[in-house]
Amino acid sequence: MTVATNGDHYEPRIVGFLCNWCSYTGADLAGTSRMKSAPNLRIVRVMCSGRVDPSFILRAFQLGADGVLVAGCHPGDCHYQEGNFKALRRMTFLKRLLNDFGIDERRLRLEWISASEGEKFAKVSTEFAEQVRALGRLRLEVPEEVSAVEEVMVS
Amino acid sequence: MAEQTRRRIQIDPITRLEGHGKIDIFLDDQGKVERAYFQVPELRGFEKFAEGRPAEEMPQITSRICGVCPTAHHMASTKALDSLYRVGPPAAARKIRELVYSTFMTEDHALHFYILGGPDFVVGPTAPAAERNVLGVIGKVGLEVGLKVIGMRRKLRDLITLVAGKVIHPVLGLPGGVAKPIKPDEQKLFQQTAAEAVEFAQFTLGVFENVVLKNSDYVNLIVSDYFTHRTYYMGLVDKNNRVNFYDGTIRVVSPAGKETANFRADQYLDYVAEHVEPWSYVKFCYLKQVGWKGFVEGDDSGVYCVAPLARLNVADGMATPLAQAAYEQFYATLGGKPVHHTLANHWARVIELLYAAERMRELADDPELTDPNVRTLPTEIPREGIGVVEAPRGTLFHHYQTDERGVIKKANLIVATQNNSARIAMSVDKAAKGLISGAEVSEGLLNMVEMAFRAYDPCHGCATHSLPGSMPLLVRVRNRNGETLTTLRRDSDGRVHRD
Amino acid sequence: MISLTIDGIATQVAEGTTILQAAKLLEIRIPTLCYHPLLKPFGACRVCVVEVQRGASYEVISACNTPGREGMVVSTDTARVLAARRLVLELMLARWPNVPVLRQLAAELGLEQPRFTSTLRDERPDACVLCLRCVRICEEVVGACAIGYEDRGILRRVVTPFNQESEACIACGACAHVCLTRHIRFEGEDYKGKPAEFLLGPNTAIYMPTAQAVPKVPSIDPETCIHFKTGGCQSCVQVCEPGAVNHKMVDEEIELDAGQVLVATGFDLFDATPMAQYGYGRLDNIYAALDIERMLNATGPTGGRLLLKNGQPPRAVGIVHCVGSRDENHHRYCSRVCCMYALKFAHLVKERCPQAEVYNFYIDMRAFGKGYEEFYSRVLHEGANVIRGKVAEVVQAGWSKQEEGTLLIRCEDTLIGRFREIPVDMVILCNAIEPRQDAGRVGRVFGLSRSPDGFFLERHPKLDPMATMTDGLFVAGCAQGPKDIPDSVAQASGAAARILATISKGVVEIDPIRAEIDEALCSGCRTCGPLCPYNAIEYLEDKKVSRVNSTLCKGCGTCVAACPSGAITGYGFNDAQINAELEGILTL
Amino acid sequence: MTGSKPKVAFYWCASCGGCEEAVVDLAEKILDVVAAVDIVFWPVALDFKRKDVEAMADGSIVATFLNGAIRTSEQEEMARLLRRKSQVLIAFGACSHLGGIPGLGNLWDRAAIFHRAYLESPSTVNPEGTVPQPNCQQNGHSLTLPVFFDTVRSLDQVVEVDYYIPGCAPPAGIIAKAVQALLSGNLPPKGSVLAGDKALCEECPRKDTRPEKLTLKEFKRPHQILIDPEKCMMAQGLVCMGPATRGGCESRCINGNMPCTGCFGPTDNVRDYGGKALSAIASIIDSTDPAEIESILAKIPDPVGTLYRYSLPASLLRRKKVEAA
Repeated sequence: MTVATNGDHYEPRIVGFLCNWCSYTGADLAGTSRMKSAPNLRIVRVMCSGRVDPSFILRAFQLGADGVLVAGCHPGDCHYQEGNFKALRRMTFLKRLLNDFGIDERRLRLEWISASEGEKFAKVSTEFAEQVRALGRLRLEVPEEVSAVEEVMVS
Repeated sequence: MAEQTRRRIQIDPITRLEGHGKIDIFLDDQGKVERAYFQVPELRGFEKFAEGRPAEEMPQITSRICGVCPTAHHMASTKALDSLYRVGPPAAARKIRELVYSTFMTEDHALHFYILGGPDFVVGPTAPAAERNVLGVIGKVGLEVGLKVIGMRRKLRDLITLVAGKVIHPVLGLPGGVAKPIKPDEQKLFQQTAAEAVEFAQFTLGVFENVVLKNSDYVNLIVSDYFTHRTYYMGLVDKNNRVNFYDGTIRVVSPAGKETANFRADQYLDYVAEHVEPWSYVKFCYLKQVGWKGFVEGDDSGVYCVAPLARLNVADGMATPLAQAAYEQFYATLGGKPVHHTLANHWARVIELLYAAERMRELADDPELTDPNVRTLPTEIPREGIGVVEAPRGTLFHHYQTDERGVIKKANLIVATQNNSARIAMSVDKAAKGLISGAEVSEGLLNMVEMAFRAYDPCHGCATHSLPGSMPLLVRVRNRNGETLTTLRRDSDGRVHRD
Repeated sequence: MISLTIDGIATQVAEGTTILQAAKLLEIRIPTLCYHPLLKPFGACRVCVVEVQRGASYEVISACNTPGREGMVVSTDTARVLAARRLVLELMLARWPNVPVLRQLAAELGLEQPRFTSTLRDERPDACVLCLRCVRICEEVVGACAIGYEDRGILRRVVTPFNQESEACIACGACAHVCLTRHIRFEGEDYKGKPAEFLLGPNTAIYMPTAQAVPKVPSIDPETCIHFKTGGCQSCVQVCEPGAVNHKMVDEEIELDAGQVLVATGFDLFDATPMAQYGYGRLDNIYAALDIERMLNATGPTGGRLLLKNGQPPRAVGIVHCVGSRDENHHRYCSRVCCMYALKFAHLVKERCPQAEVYNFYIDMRAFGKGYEEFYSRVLHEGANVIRGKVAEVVQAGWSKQEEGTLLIRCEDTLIGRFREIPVDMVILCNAIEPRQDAGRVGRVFGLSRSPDGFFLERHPKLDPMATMTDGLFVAGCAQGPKDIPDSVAQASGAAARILATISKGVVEIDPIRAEIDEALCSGCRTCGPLCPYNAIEYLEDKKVSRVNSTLCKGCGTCVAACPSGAITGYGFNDAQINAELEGILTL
Repeated sequence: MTGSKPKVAFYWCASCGGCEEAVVDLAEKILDVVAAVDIVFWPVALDFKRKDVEAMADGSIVATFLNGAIRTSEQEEMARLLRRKSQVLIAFGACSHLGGIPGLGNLWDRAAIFHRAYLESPSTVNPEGTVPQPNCQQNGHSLTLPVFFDTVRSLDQVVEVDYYIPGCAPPAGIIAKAVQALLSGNLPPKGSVLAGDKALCEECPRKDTRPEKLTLKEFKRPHQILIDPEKCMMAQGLVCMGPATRGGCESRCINGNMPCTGCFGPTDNVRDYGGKALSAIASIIDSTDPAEIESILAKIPDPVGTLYRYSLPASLLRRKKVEAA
């Protein structure tokens, strides 16, 4: 995918962590049902949204993701009983941390998508892509300052 | 062009400054010093990144300003929290704080006398640099004394560790108290060590008298004009106007020695102001009411001085008997108050060492010290808090504003040495002007120039790092274009080469 | 045992056996009136008298309440006995000339007219003959003691206490049941034999749940059973030879440890009421599929006859397919079974009321499966009309007298491309199959996910149609999706086989996706402990580290994500793998 | 000091001097160290000794202990020079290991920090709005200052680092061990942190007082409660970074009856200290209601400062997003 460097138009890069039992199956359903959804989502399958270590999300942003979607089973439907609640707690905290890092918390989205909600999956991923597009490209490069060094290398 | 003939000397770096100090000396055509600049090339910006931190973390965060006197920042910050939450520590907690603080002052002053500043005198200003360090001191006063010094320091620091968790960056202070009480057996340790400390301080004073005061050269050096400035002095005093490190009001005396101000910490903004120069990262403090007149001395210039000499100058005496005696001898010898000789700081410091040890002993013997009640839980909504202590290197202000959750919105810090920065710059300038002429730069000159600031035990953001003497120094005499005319280099082993 | 002789036949009977019982055993009939096998002998009517030889002399005594004695010699039909019986009946007839039982018995004894008349003559055929079986059963069996008698001798009368409506009466009908003359009647009697749906609850205490109940055993309705009201009766116990009746049984919750579960919770039938246009529940003679199934059932309310509300057979019947199925507003899926049972209805209607017209309104005729298509053509040959088109609405016709009660089905016949109105007098709606309304709750209990249509989701629609996402949990039948009986049976058998396979193997294979704690790195902070939904993480007090029990661990990875010192590895999804994945997808 | 002994250098960048003190705190042992090695530089004068250093053959220094983060151009240059000249470069202390507390400066940039320090601070009187300049003319004299970077970096973000000595400041025990290893020459694999690899709980004196299944409905701040001197900090509702922090510090803060703030940084298996700590802390929240979870977490007022007190520059994101100018 090409990423336009100018801020106004670009294709957002979005990472989706989907739980194996609900959301991933939901995504599968969306696919088998030939539903249209934004192509921006790059999916990482995990057994449970509870497996999503906030570090993965930080890593994704660091690697140039413009948005991260974490999707798990609906509350009460978790294949592992309550992994999705752990995800909820972590994401809630992580959003505050992202704010501290100057990253708009809307770039991280937590959704409950069940195996039957292919439509919801399509809807969410498209919506989210639009939202991230609207938020613009996330630039986290640490400014390269070495050049400055030479200039002050007066003995 | 005429410029070409003008020259420039760069002493870079000088030690015992945050980042490292840097001196640029500009000479005119006659080789006379036009102006010497004293630069501090680093800033870390604690004032900024304190913002957003929970106030109760500040004693630990701000102590990272300085690993040599973390306890000073820790205490100033803790006191700022008391005022922030408008809560006072229980009696025991207050005593524990001051006890720890006195222990720290004892340790830190001893450190400077034997390891940092002292060597200049104990070993001698003109002695080869290789000997002018703690090892040299040991050589001079004997190994067992050296071990005694190191041992004393260790004991004192172990005591701080015992109460404050860590000696480098303690975790003792909380708004309205301290993290944990002192146990009876711990008090015993304090009592023993305090007694030793007093004995040690007296011994140190003795060393100073024998080595320095008995040597007229040294005394002349101390009182020489190179090292003298008539400025204002500032320091913390108790209600009897006695020197106090932990608490009290801030007193200011004029070059003539008369009180011009005596204010509470929370009034500091009315009295203290900072001036910015484009060529140094350090700000220059001055007395607001007198105003900034540049790097000049005298009653009309707001430039003032802090740290041991200043503290003695502003006080009417010491709160403990032995120190008081020494205090009187000090002024008797140096011809009455105030003393303007920068190098007298060394002597003043030893007197303070004695006071600190005595105060430590008083507190260690206090029966109330082991009271388990060491916390008053804050109940007020926090808004603004200001705390002050006397750091070894001078008056230290911490000033926080928070939101109602107690999260820092604004922080302002006036660090000990910063108060002195203007006068240090002047000292360097004066020493340079007085000592340097032409391209000929002698090794003695270099040390003289060093001594001009070392006496302050300067510590911008308090970074004093080195075993002295092993300090290599380079002086280049160059023209404006930076072409080197002469280079004088002194290696860490003290030998001087001319390329 | 004692031995005695009756009418010359020597026999042996148990101690205490009455002559009457002994005679019954020898199949010698002795007439009775006040006697009832469930009641204590009363000896009131004296109809059962017999002659007993006493040495040289003879004695006439009642057989119902005289126990047999050793060596006793009994005759039941001597002239003296018959004379005695005739006299008894003569006296009774004098008072109650028209009571059938008396007249019949009299006839047997060759008695036409009594010689006497009674001052208390009662001509009613259902007059009370004072056998007092009612009073005795109410006391002895029912234990309610709701009725008794007053006065004595010929003035004796059966009454409720103080002639008031009795509080003690439980309306069990026992008194009416034993009444010789139907002098006492039970109001509920008229309902006897009426189908269940016309009564509130079963009409007898012991009943069959349904006509085709499996297993076919009756059960006791505590609401109706006398025993549960009075603690008495238990007549059923006395008469049930295998002793199968047990009043002590109570409902109990049984907990079973099951390693595997087959969820076959079935379906709900779509309720057509909201589809106002079809008038179900609003207009007469409009039935849902199951209503008709019941009506056509031989044990049903009409004994299997197809009848209109007015009791007449229908002249025209409309059968509407896809009610709630293949319908944007209700269920988008096809319920799969309707077409075939609709055709079956057409067939049955033709069979039960040959003269009736049958119309099937269908969208597409889905006669999938073995022999179905053949059945379809057979029904066509039987003369059923099939109209391709969805029914728009069903309305009351009735604007003229003779059309009263008839219905109009409005629809578009898509084959001839015309709008049609078809008059019928009965409409059968083929309601959709839909998930049970509590499927969500059941799903949550078992951790089953559901497909968009709300039925339980199989692991794979083609390759694994009976297993679910959860090991050891299977689905079958309409719980998994609409299907007919053969399919359900096939799926269920398959699931059962899968379950048995695991059982017989005796070992369970677990996914390699698991968490493992490296004891060399675990600091024993116990962050992971409370996170594990399976309690698979134990803290080893001796080593002061935590450990994952790999058989309990299901590999969700929650602990892996939480372990603050990275001491837990999630096999299959470890940090390195996921990070590599991230780098992969983000370096495009 | 004869050249025969192994040459050792100490240098410091953006640091407080605590690391130096820590070395001096070897106390009596310091003399042995001084005797065993030839301290060619003690943290001061490397800049102007560059010529000498350059004159030295690359790698002629056996080991350099470098503390402090990289905040200015000069520090970066020093780090590079030293790397070149040293066989072994050791990041000494939290600042060079992880960025340290000065690394919190990465929540802002030079402009913001200067603005606060030189223009905005209430005690500053600066009508002309002067701020320090890398190059400036002062009545005809041109003066230079090192460039102050927008971003603080840990040492290994500037040069390759061989070993790390963690801690703010490193405890004497760990330093002594490291020096021992260095002198004896039996060193662990390159890139190791010269301390244990188990989290602090392992050695925590309060370890046994932590409930086996601890979940929290409320977080407390140290000033809000009377801290029980025996009981697990987490069990008291305090945010203690111990579970996420490498041990080896002798539980100094815990012994001071205050929770761990994480100066030793993460264990080897953890890439992002704060992320992991966040995960662990959030996981034990005892609620499933989003609103309640929010309010429970609100009791932790400063996520980034709590989770990355010493390791912001070493974190995955390293600094606050730079707003496009």
